[in-house]
Amino acid sequence: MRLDVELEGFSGPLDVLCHLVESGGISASGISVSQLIRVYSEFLIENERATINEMAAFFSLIARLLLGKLKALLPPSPGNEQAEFERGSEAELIESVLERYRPYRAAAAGLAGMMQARGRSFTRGGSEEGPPWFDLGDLYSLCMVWWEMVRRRREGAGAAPAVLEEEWDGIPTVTPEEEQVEKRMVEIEILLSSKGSLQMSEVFGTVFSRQAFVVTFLAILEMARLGRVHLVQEVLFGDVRLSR
Amino acid sequence: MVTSGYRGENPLSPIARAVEAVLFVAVQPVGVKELASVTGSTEEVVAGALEEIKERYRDCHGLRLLNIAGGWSMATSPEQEEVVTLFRDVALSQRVRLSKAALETLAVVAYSQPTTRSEIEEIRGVRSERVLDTLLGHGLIKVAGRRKGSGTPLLYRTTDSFLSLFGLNSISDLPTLEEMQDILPVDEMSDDGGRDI
Amino acid sequence: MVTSGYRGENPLSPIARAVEAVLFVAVQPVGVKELASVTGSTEEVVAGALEEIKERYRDCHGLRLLNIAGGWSMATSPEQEEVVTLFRDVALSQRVRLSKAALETLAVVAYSQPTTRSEIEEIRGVRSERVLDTLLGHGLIKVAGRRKGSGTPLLYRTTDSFLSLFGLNSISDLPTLEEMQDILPVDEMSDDGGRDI
Repeated sequence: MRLDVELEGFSGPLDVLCHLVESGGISASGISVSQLIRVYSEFLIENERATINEMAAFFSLIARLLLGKLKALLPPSPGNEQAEFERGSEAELIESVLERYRPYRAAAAGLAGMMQARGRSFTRGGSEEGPPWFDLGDLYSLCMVWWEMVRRRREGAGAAPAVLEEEWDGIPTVTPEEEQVEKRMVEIEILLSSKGSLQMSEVFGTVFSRQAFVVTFLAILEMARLGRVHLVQEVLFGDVRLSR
Repeated sequence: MVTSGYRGENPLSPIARAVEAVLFVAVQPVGVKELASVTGSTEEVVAGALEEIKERYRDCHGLRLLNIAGGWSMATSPEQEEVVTLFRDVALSQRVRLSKAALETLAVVAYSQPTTRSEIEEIRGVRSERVLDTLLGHGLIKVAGRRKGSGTPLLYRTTDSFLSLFGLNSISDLPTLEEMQDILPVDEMSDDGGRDI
Repeated sequence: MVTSGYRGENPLSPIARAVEAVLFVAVQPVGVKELASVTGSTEEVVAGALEEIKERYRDCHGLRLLNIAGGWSMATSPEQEEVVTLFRDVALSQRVRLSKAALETLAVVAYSQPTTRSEIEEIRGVRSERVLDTLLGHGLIKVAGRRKGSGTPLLYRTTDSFLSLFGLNSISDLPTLEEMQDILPVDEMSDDGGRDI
């Protein structure tokens, strides 16, 4: 197996945060959330490559930091194990999160270097291409294989899997699924390139869950923002046409 | 053209030649113990033979001996990267890309193993479900039981494939987190990756 | 010109080293023409390099260069036959590694035993005759009678060595769907392997 490292973009909101601090946008000590949001907005304007997922992850992180701070300000409720965010300034909070994260960020970079160095030597054994080999004795691989097959079969049989309502548990769970919006954008692009133009109702015609609906909607908005699609509503309250 | 001297090369020792042949046919790294049992000699003798091959390859050949994932593997020398990549068989071989997020997650697992998803997410500040799925799918990490206590979350560990991919013999060979701080950040590394670790 | 002693070995010429690296990774014999084009040199130079490698291997190594099927191949030397055969036998018996297909089939047998070949094939969607043979050969599954009724097909079950390999006390200890929930891919994992994470 040969793997390449994808070095573009950011690995997550904390990576962005480190980048902002390092590029001098923010001083490492005394960061406030409002200052962070201002600098991040400026950064977004300059850096058009930032994806909607990155932005969502960033704001979700900020929201979680604030939530932690709020909880710390309130008297501790019995059974609340949120002792992690102790009373302290925003700056200390952000700094402690960054401090914990930084070594791993550097380690990831180090690993990339090691992988590249290792990737320069090739071993044999490439005679059999394709299927990965499993060491026997890995119980969880075996089980995953089985349940994957069960799931595939259930889907293949047409029985729609039960849609689970997402648990609403404060802010932490609302982080968007990584990639979903981008995946949907690609799908819409493909539809568009095959058909030329589309009606909004066609795009939503195949969407059944609330989550998929939101994702599709976000995808269309994001494509519009990037100028990859034009939205025209020809008749008041009529359908919206998507074209390039 | 080459006149004198050519015939005068020192042959590898008989044990080194046997070890070489075994490593050539092996698909995965082979441990010293196994090499000793197969060649009918002691682990010390095998260790000496490996050293002999290693030096000879380094000095004279387009090959290398690598000490990875608890064993020894024959591989092409890094200097031959270009020509080997050009060669179709290798160019055709499977290539998967690891994102920065995947590397970061791998770093957390590698340094804090065994670790749980929530610990990883705590450090990375972002949901890591999918990245973990992909790493599991590529066999770079594995589930290694559950943590006792509330929720009994799954524990993750790195695998031997992880070691092979990064050219490590064991997890203890990983540079410490402190040492990693001194390694260049990814963005500053050029594409030719002209660095050896 | 050539000083004697260990450090004085003559390195192979740069072209020979490149040819060596290519032949090492090649799965089939490689022709002189292709070697020339990959190394960016002429066929004459490559022929010289091959001669160089051939002599060196014959004099010093546990390897050989073979001229077969119109091309060149690296192989182990005939003197190493015994050790290589021994290694292959040992490696095959000790290190059972399963392909994805074998693992899938094993999973079906484990979870739905006793089961028949046609049931397995129905779940997997592909023919599974050979894979079943492999698993039987490794002693991971066994034939446990025949199903009554039409055709009386063979029934398969996992063996005790399956249990001990996976560290299970009994088949009822296999993780249930609920227990596996948190590591199963959340959403549809797209099946293209070559994607970014």
